[in-house]
Amino acid sequence: MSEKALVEAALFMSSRPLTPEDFEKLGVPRDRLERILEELSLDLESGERGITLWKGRSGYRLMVKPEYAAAVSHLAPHQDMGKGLLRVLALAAYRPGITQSDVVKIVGNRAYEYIRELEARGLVKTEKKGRTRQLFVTREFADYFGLKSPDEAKKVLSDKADLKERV
Amino acid sequence: MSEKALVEAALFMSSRPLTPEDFEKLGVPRDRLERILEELSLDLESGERGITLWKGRSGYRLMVKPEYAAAVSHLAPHQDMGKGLLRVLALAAYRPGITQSDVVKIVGNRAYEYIRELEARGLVKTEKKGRTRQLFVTREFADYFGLKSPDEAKKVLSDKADLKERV
Amino acid sequence: MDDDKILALLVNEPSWEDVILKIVVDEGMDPWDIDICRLADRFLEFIKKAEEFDLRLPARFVLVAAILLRMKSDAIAEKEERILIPESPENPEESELLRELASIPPVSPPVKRIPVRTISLDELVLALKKAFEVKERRERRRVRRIRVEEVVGEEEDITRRINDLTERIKKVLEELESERVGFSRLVSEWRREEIVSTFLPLLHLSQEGKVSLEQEELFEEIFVILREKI
Repeated sequence: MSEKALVEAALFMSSRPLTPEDFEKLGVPRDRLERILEELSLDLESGERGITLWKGRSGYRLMVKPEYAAAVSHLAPHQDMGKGLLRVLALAAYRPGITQSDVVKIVGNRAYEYIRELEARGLVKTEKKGRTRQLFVTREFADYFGLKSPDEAKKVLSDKADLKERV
Repeated sequence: MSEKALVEAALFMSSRPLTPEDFEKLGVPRDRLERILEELSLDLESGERGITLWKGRSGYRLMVKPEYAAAVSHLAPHQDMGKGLLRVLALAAYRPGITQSDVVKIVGNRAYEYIRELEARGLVKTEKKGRTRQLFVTREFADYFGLKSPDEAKKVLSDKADLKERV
Repeated sequence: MDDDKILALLVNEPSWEDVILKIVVDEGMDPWDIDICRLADRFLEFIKKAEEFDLRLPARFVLVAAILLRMKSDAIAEKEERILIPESPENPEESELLRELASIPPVSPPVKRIPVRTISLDELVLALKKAFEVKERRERRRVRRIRVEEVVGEEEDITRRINDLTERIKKVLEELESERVGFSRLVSEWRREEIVSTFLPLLHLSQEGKVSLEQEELFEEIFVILREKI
């Protein structure tokens, strides 16, 4: 049994991100885990590999490299995010600093839940602003979509969406 | 873009075995596919890898290596079939050719819905017999349960309960 | 005993999902221990005393109470889930066979990884467009609602709607060659208005005992079964 193989098997099997505690329960202590994940991540960097190791606030997960996602995503029946979640994420990316109350106006009351979930996943962070909160997409968001930085999201979305400024 | 990476991404993303036709649709022709899959399979043989390439009659898929499966199976607790579906499957596996009306007598009215869903998933096929229909498990059923052929279906049941005793 | 706590949750939590979550997970209450009748009385008192009347609150109460009731009945159903095959004296062999088959346990599925589709940038773009569309629709609806309120005065002919629905159920059942049909198949377009205007006459049919309704999982499909030839 190899610890590296075990880590890979666990990441492959799980559909949610795995935390260091998860790996500890599998018998891989933290000090060795870090090195293993680094190695794994390096292996995956090769141009011959189609998957990548994503690290977010909620943990580690394997995912298809963004450049291959569009070609193969029709093969998986389950989507990573529901419609509501996705809408809130899109708004935060398109309008960095959008207030929570504006999101609620657009998406409806469930927005609060969505924001909480996106924060837990590490894709969005909120900052206090007066009586409400502002939303921003994170570094992990950029990694997820294969962007260089969170700021790039706004540009890509406005180019692609061709929206009149409606917010 | 690398064809090998694309093949890996597709296998990683898919919830069902992939056929050469599937890869062709992704733009990987058969003559090159074989070599790629061979390479991939060799890569995975290393003791440092936790997954393996499985080849069944319905195609190729990635699986956790059997020696790691027990350790990580709790990470995929999500069952995509309810008890009703599993019960109907058990009946079709235990008694190939069981009639729809007998299934209804045992499982109740919902059986129709279950049978339709199992047919849609390709796990069960029905054939007309007089005024009712007979149920059989399919090759996809065998693949899903890691069996060589549908004839082995009873294997899925036999170690679970000693049925003879209960009759 | 915990009625006050539940009432407070009902009023203060942002969504009904949170209410249920807090009741069951955070407070660790067993749905069995909640007296829904008593809770309803307390809620009525509370509403009468409240200075402002928020229409969403009673709606949420009804929903939460229904879910609690469902949890209770699921608990009972689980205990009684045993298939009984009646003895049939004319055909002992058949009932013997059926009993044997009924004793087969469900197969246990192999451990299966569930791959999830990661979201692509294009999907994110679509979601953004959708968000704006929905916003605009909501604004239009607000205007329309005022108009609807004027119209609703001329009572809509519910009898006609019930008859239409009955016809539709019969037709779909024939097409399906089945004894039951999912509610979603009866709704021509999956929009809120359409759903409500199909569901209302369905409730009438159920009340009259002409159909029975089954829902296996909460929030999942509701199945309609015709109870008599109509």
